[in-house]
Amino acid sequence: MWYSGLKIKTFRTGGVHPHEYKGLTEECSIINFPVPQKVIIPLSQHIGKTAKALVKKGDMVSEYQLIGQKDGKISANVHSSIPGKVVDVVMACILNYQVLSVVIQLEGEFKTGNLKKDEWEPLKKEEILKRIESAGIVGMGGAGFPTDFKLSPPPDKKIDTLLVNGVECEPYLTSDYRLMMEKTDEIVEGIKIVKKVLGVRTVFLGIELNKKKAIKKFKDRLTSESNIHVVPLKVKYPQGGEKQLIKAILKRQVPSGGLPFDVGVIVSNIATVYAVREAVLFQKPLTERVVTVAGTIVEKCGNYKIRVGTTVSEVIKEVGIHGPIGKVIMGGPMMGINVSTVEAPVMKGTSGILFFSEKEARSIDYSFYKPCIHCSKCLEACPVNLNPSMLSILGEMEKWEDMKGYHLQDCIECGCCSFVCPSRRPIVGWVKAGKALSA
Amino acid sequence: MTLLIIISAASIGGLGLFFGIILGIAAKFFKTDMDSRIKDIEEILPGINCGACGFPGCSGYAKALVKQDVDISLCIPGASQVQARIAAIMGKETKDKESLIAKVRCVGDKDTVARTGYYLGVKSCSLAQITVGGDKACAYGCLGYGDCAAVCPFDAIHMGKDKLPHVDEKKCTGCGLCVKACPRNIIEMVNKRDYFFIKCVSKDFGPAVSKVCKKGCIGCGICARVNNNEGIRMENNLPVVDHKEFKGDVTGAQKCPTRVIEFLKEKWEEKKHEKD
Amino acid sequence: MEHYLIIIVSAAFINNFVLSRFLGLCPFIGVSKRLDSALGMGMAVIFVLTFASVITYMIHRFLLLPYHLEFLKTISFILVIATLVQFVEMVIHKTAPTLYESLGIYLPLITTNCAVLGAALLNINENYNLLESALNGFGAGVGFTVALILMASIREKLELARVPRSFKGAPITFIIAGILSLIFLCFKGIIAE
Amino acid sequence: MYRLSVSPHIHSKASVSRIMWTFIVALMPAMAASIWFFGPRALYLEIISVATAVITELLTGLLLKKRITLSDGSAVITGLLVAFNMPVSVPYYVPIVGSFFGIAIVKQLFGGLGYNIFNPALAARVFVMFAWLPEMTTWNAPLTTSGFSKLAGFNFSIDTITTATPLAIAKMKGMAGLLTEFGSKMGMYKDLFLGKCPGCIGETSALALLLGAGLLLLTKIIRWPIPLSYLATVVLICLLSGNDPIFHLLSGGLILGAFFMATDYVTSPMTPKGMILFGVGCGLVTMVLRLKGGLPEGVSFSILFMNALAPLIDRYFKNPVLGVKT
Amino acid sequence: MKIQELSKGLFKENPILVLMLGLCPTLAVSTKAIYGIGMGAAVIFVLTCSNVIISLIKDFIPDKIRIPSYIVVIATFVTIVDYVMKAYTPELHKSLGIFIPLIVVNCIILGRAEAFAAKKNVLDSFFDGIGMGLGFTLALTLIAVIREILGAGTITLKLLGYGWIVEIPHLNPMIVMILPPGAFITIGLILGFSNILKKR
Repeated sequence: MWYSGLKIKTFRTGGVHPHEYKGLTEECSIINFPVPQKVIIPLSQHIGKTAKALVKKGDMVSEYQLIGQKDGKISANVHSSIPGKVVDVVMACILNYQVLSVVIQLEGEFKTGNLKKDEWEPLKKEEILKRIESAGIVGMGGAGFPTDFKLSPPPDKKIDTLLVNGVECEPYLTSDYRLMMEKTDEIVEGIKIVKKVLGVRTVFLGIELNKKKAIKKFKDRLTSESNIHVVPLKVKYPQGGEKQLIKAILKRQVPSGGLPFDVGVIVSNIATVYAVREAVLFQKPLTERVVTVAGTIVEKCGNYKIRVGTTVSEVIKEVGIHGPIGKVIMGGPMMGINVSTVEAPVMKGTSGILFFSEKEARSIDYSFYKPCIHCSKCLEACPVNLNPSMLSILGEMEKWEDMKGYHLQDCIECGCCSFVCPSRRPIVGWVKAGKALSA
Repeated sequence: MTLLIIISAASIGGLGLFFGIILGIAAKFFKTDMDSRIKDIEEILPGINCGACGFPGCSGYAKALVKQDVDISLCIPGASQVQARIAAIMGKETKDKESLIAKVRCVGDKDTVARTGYYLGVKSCSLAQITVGGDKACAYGCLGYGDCAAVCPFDAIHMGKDKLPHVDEKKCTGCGLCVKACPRNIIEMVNKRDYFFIKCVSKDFGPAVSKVCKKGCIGCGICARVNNNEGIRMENNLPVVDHKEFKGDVTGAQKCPTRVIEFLKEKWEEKKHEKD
Repeated sequence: MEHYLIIIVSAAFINNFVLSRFLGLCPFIGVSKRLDSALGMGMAVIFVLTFASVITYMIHRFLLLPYHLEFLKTISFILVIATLVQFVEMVIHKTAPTLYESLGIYLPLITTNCAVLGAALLNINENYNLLESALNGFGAGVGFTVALILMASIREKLELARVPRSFKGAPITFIIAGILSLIFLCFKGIIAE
Repeated sequence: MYRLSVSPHIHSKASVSRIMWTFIVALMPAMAASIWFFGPRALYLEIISVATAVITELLTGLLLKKRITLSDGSAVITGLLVAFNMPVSVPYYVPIVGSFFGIAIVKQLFGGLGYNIFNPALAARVFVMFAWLPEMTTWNAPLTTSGFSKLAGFNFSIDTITTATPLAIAKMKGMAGLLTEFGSKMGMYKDLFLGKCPGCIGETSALALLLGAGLLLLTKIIRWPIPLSYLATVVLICLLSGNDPIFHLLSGGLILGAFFMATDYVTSPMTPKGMILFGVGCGLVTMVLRLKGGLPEGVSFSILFMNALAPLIDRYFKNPVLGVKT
Repeated sequence: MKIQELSKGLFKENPILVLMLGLCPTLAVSTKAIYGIGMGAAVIFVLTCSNVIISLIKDFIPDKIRIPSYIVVIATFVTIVDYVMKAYTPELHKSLGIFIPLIVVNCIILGRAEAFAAKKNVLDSFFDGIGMGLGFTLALTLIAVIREILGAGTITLKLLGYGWIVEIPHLNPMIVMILPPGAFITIGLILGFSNILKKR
């Protein structure tokens, strides 16, 4: 095999192998999603403070116009993704919590057809960071950490490595894979930009072995680059988690409660790197992203470049669904959030929209969980080596405070424990509740 | 025989004396000052360990009272009598704390507010709220899984057939555990003698409310306007009642288009009677 | 030497004070809710038992026997034990206040812990000498502690179990004790050889 | 109306009933061996025991107003294991009382499946053992090939010869006694391995038990640490004390205990380290009881004893959480 | 009024089933019905006498040394019972063994002294003692009968050659019931069921 000379790495503790379902969309090239009639743009699509609204009801906005101003250090700008009229600025239910959102009705024309391309090499580090900041880029893997903040670690932390996360370990999702296949050169350029900002020497690009074409493509492309290495990884969920990826590639252990920069590493997602390049070269704000739309009941499964704020109802209209929808999941099936309304919008961190049929949805019914039989399958599956069994039992008994003694805060909510649990216990639910209620 | 009696008495007496001396010396040697007040207070406290005071059980509160100088009015089930007795021990003055009861501020029963989906998870409001953001069309309304009823140590809250909690005012001691348990902050502690309540907490306005709930407060503000903001004023699309300023003009309440304002006539008359 | 070992093992496991002699059940049920307080209680009992065995032996040997006052043994023994317990209480209160708080009302309970008086009386019944009495007392204390710790760890786990409401607390504790006692029963044959 | 639930939204195929029914399948070879060697009465005992267990589970479930969980098969397992742990000649009320005790008191009173502290089948066995010691220690020699023809007839009566178990012989007469009983050493190993020796009906045939254990290990329903450390400890102690390790491995209920009862999820520790300690403890107590105890057999007691210690082990042997300094 | 003091010990405040006091002798001597009765009689005597004496002397005893004084009083009566039984029913005395002197530390007696006799008058204390003692005897005998039937297949009500032994036919006794495990399990189940009855 062509990659046989390489050492296939992975993280050691825990992990599961869910069925991949990537075949549904793996070969679907990225298609531009039609312009939606209406967008709902939440002003908080990131970790940290909600952006300050700059528009009010009745205002006219143009495409790429700043509508939410970054508020404080950990926060991000929000831009309009279509030109139009602000219909409302209202609290809306986004991913099951209430967020101040701007609703824009499509009106007027797209003025910004062609953006001017800059050269990035002459730009200074500060200038690059500023462009990233004003473009409102956040981590697009799901957590939504503001990228400009991530790329400027405290001076006492010495960063020596950049990890680019092309793992995409969640089943169904192929958006990063398609991006890697179709925008190889752009991503390499993006990596170089991030590398310059951080001033690191080595870059590792981690890709799982179920994306062999992408590994080969990058391998060929990067033969001339001596400092950017492609690292093939064994297929195992949750390898895309920051801490697991660092462990797999560098064998370094992020301390409990710490961040990757505590061990001299910055991890960045493929889609984020791509967005960084766009932001730096074209000064283009982050208003669209590639989203995998998949599911057995979806007629036109595929990878779509969708504008932020496009609602699920528009997506349903476009891709066509046959049969009743049982569940709509924003993100992957392991960690994605299940939405109750078709009015939920695509956000900067939405990597996939999955539609489950009624039958698929009903196969997971956590209201009929059984008692824990202490089979210790969850202990084996946990990538953090926690005791999910105890956490679930304490959660069941509503002893939220006691959960802290079992390292509740270290749980990454990857769902491996619930996935393997023969009693089908909603362990992640109790952990989430514990985190919220024990504070 | 007499000798035996004397010997027995002497030995027991001698032993007693000997051990008494040892203990006396030991008591001097290992002297610790144990505050007898802790024990006294523990006896006064109701001993149901409800935790409303924020300390681990009644003994925890007793200890904290003596050692950390905390507020003496924290024991809600014990109410003013306990407070007075603690005050007597601690040499503090009693603060007059009016007795409270829990009030559920939602009218969105199962026929009024639709569910947005079939929630497949642990039947608990807080888990439903935290994991799927609740499964009711109204983002403010009662989820109806009964966390408040489950947490009540006095059996004072019951889930009705309408899937709303109902408070038994006779049993409620105002401990406030239900307030903490409710993930949507629908339950409020109110003065036992209050007579005017807004039974909705939706901060939405107008059509946003009526779309999901026919009975909820639409934030029209008629009540406040009719009363000239005396006793009722609007805040975040919700009327706020101030019982001190309220002059007894109930027309505002009667004008409410959704009849979400509850007015307890007996209690009002009782209070008016008292004032006169 | 082996003789003395057998006394300890016998008192601790084979004729476990709690599980086969039924001595010291009140604190066994009362203090076995939490493991750390069980440990503290166990240590206190070991200490009291050993010393009480020695002192009661001496009183019996040098005071009651010479003057034919055997009928005073119950009274005098209980006096000794009461004193000793009060003494230990003072020491723990001074040196380890947190332990004292968690043991709470159970420290004075050692006085009325029949394990202590029982060990003293058994020593007399078995005609043990001074060393044997001390070892028997020590072994009994160890046995009590072992049973207490096992029970406490099981009960802590049982806190999180859905035991039927009527059986929570003492009833289920007795049933656990029954099963533990079944297990200890099988040690019976070991010394017989 | 969509369905709403917390993540993950997909699930592996694992389920409690799948585990339990696989476990029952794994017990089938041993059941077949029990009927082969001890005749239809063994089957009757098993049926009675399982029926009592299932009925007790149902009734107690109704009384305690629990969700009835018969379909998960755990009661069937308990019933089967109770029967497996009895000599073929016991009166029928023994498995009935045993199964009732195991399910009603040791399992349901502690909260039912997942909450019991002690293995119900083992506790039941020990209970009836002390209740009816003579009946529980009367052993019958297995049927010869010719005697097996009686399988067809329902009027099977206990007229086979009463003997002692290999362990009892070893205890009383030593190795020499065993050799006179079985002829040669290899013959003894062969008989013990196949199960042609007196003993509890389900424990004699190491071959059948190992077949089942292989299935459980392959399907990852049980894990290596407990059985391996258990057997290894037994072998080690045998070697140190100058006993025949193969004899001790094959005789008594060791294989049954190590693979099917010590590995019980609910009553054994959860972490690998804890499991190893648990197995070592089982092996230690087993050998102390076999070599020094008053009763010839020690597997049930040792596992039950370690069950009592499991909460302590779980408390002190936790997995090191990644990133947390200890 | 007095009836109430007498009857409460039987059921509502039964020392074993409700207050859970004095469990050690309950478990240890409940192997034969007659042992239960014998132990019960001894406890009734000690409890009643010490209750009366303590309620008589309660006003003269300084608070600090009240517990030691109570113990001395109780120990005296226990010694009397011990010697009386040794003289008249040596067989029973031998079977009950050290549990006779251990009545001293039986929580019922000290508990009643502290909780009742030290506060109430002589007559009330007397009836309380008898009531509580009877309740103790009743529960103890109940447990003993259950254990003896299941564990030995008999009911022994024979003392000093008088009385009779009932044998239950067609019962293969479970020896374990008269061994310690049987005692623990029986009392556990009885306490559980009495809790169920209490709730009703």
